[in-house]
Amino acid sequence: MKTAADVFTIVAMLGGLFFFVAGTLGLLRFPDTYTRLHALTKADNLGLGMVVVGLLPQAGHLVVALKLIVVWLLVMLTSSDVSQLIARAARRQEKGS
Amino acid sequence: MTDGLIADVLIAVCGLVLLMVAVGLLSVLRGPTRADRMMAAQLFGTGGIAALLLVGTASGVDSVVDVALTLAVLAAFASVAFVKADRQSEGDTENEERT
Amino acid sequence: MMTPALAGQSTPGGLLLALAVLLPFAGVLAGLAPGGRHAQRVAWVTVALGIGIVLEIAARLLVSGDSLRYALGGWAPPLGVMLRADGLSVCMMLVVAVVVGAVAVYANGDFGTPSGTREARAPLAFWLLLLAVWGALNLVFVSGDIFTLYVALELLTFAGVPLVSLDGRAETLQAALRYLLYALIGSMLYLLGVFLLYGAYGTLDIALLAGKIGPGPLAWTAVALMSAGMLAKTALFPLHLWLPPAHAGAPAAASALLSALVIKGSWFVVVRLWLDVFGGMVGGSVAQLLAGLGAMAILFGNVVALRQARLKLLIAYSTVAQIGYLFLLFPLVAHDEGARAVTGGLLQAISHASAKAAMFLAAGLIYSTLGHDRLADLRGAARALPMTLTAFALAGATLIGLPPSGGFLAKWLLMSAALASGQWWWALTMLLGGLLTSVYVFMVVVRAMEPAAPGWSPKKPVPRYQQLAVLGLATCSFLLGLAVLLPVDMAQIGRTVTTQAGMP
Amino acid sequence: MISAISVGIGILLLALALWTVVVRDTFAAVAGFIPYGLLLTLAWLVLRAVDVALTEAAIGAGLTGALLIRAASRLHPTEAAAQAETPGLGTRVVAGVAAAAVAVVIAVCLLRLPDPAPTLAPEVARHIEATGVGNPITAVLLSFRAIDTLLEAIVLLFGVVGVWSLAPDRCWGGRPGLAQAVGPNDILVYLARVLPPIGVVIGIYIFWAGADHPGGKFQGATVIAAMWLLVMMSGLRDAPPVNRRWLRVVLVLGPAVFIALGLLGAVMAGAFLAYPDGWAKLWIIVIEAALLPSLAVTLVLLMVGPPQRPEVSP
Amino acid sequence: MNVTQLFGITAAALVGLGVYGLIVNPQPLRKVLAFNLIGNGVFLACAVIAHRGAAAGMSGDPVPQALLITAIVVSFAASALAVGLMLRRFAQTGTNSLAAPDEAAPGEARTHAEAR
Repeated sequence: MKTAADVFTIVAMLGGLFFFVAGTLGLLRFPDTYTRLHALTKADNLGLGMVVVGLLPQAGHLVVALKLIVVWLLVMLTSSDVSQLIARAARRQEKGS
Repeated sequence: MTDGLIADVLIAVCGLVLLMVAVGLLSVLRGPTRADRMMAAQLFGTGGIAALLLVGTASGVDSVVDVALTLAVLAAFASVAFVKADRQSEGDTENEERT
Repeated sequence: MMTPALAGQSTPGGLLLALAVLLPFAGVLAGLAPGGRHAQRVAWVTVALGIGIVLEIAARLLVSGDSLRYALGGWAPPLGVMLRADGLSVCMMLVVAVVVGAVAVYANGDFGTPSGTREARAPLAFWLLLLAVWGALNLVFVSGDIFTLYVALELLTFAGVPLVSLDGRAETLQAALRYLLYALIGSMLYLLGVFLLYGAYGTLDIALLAGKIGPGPLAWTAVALMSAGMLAKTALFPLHLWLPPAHAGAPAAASALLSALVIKGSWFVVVRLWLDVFGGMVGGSVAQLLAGLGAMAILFGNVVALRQARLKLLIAYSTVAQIGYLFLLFPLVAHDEGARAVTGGLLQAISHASAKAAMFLAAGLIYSTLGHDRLADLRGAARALPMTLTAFALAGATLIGLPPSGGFLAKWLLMSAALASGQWWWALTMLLGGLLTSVYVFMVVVRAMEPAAPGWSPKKPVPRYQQLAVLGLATCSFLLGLAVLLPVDMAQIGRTVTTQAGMP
Repeated sequence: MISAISVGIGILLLALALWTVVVRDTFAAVAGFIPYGLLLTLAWLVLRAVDVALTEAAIGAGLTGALLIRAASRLHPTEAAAQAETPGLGTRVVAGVAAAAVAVVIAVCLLRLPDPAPTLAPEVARHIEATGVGNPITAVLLSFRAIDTLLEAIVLLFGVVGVWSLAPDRCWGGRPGLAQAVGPNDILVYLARVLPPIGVVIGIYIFWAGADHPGGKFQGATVIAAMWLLVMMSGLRDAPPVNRRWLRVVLVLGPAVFIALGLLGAVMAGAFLAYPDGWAKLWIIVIEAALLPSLAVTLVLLMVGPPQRPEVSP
Repeated sequence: MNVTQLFGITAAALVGLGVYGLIVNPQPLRKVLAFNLIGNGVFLACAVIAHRGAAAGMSGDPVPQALLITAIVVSFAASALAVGLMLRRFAQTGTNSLAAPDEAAPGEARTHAEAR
């Protein structure tokens, strides 16, 4: 039982890592602000999600597990909004220049 | 408290996530536009929280989730402050004093 | 040195120390909530009560002949925080109470809420900050814990900086910002020293630290960091750059508080550290260096003061010089005449506090009468404000060190300690400083005595009570030298033994 | 393993610190300061100072970052003039040598701290029972060294008085900060409607957890303050005018209750800031609960600055 | 090298960087930033000291940790006051330099203040 949970954690972690790597690659390789923003928000959120999922079996308490999920939902909610705000700022700066 | 092997895995993953965040930060901070730089807070809002959760869980600090919650809320706030500050310095007339 | 067992117990009347700190702060709260004219009334009640508390503390100290102590929350150090008041603390508290009282009387004229408005910015801020400065200083004097001292210093900074820019002119904002930056860096260096001491000795209590501390790189780094931080806050030469614009630009009542009192807070911390925490550890060349900076300050400050064109700047540079005297005591305490040097240094702080406050307030009255404070054109001031000019002259006599002023007694004690320990050069510096001071005090008085141009009339009538407040303060500073007639040396209460321990 | 991570955190911290010092553009410098604050949170966590990590996450990374970025934007026009004042190579070399010397001395001191380290942890453990709280840091902050906490709340209050004293005279009594006009469809408005309820719950939770677990009033109050500021930034609610009676009362409530209970302690328990036997935890919670709204309001007022718009009299 | 030594060195380096920034950056805002770096270095030093003091089943000495929380909050308030001073001065004069003395040009300053 314990091993199964641990294997699950490791697999999820590797998945999360994959997304973080992808996000960073996107940041490095994509040509403009919008696509970079896209890479960052999408991939890193998934990465965090996988990490959270992977940590769930390691959480000692149900409450801790629930809070972990809340953290993820919160980050999703805010980062989607903030990325929109940043995109608009980028567009305004383009217009301005 | 997580046992040895898993703790090591978590720490290793944390290190790699941090590395990714650091590389991303390098690219973001260089700019060229302000919008790029605003992503710095954003980047840490996700990657930083992941690293935080990993290192906290690995060392058996249950309250790390509370720190992550606080960080999630405040990182969003800081990001909004960034965008707002930028709007104001652009001299958006609608944001100026109304009196 | 007090034994740790004794040091951990409260003495009767110890609660008064907590009250002396909290009453002004409670006054800030009670003034801020209703605001407006109430702030001034609350300040008045607080000043009256506060003076009563300080007098009671002084009485208890004299009766018991030992320092007062109070363990806050009933927790003895090292876990808890101890308030302690020895002779030095109580003398400083007394002079602060007197100056705050006089400034409160004076400020009635300058910082009344104008009729027709419920609340105005500058008056509200002034009355709250007056109490804030007072509470913070009392805390500096009675804190027996080096971290609580840090908080006290920050309180003092937060109360002092807005006083500089109270009239909102751009140049005062710049001066306030500069002052703030110096003060913040100063406290940060101090804080690092606090942490190092805790890391090395595991306590923050001054008495316990004194018992544990020993020479070594950690302690030396800590004393260097803490002293450097405090020197920046006290504006000792060459870290004085922020002071003249800040003290000269503020409104007169605020200048008086800043120049007379606020800088004494960080100076007092240096005295506490060197005499009570680091005891015999520091001395010799480091003390010579500190006093050397003081001597430079005396010469530089006085010379620059001579070249000023504006009265308030002249007084501010005179503060730069007078700060120098305060640091001459350090190389002298380690000798047989150590107790005398400590009393002398304390007396210098006290007489400078009262004299400088009187001078700045007098300058404020001259300013509002003439409409300016250009030194070249002071004529008529003496005719219009005889009492004020007398006050200025008396305060000047104190700064010069003429008998029977407090300044005379202070300098006499310091000089005799210097000569007794063979360090004649400090005595020479003091004589030279007094000479230079007398030149500019004389210059101001003579110019003000010139008759006014025909047909000239005062820009603004000055109420009598303001003049009386200034004169009273100046008279206090001038007669302070009579303290020599007192049967006991109050400054040494609760600390004679400590000074002995400071000997090499 | 953990020390390998620490090396990474340390290097990244120093790299970001270097960035904020050397980069030309102030906006870019502050942009580096925010991830720097988040990274410090990680450092506190690795050093097992969870309460400090919470404080850093809330104040260091969040509020300070937002404060500085606003200032950087507004002061942008002064940038060019400041560049001209940049000191020459000579000064920079001297500064570098001085900074290096300071760093070396401090490093040597920190490496030569005595072993075993002196600590008050056993003292705290011995007496924590009497305070009724489970979190040793809360016990220190509200019982053993309660005076520091009281004075700190007063420092913040002085900060507000200081900031308010910077108002232009004609604006006295009016509202702080600039008016925020944001279109009703702006995504910011949406965020400002959704996030604050969640954030306030989190803030209160962190405050509540503080008695027995890491957390407490400062951290909770900061989260709540940030949410209020978010609502202001979105233009949903304006900042309150500084002459409002309720605002003043909330502002002084916390310290006033603290002092009042402290004095009551002097009567009932024999010392100022002492708590009567068996009542310690209740008193501590009452004090913290009174401080929470005061600190939140204080932090908001420090962030929004002095009143800048005269009140429009009805 | 263990965690406390590592962060001890980091703390010292942060203070050094802050001192350097404080001297070479003429802008007041950058000086406030540098002040924050020095502050963080000092706080990190304190956290190291707290970490070394782990005893009695606690993961660190709670006393320095409590002091740290106080100091962090105080230094935030200090930054806020500094920023307030800078912004007010900028609104009045359009400058933010510490070096140049302010010109007394009330008329001009007033119009600028009005415009803000």
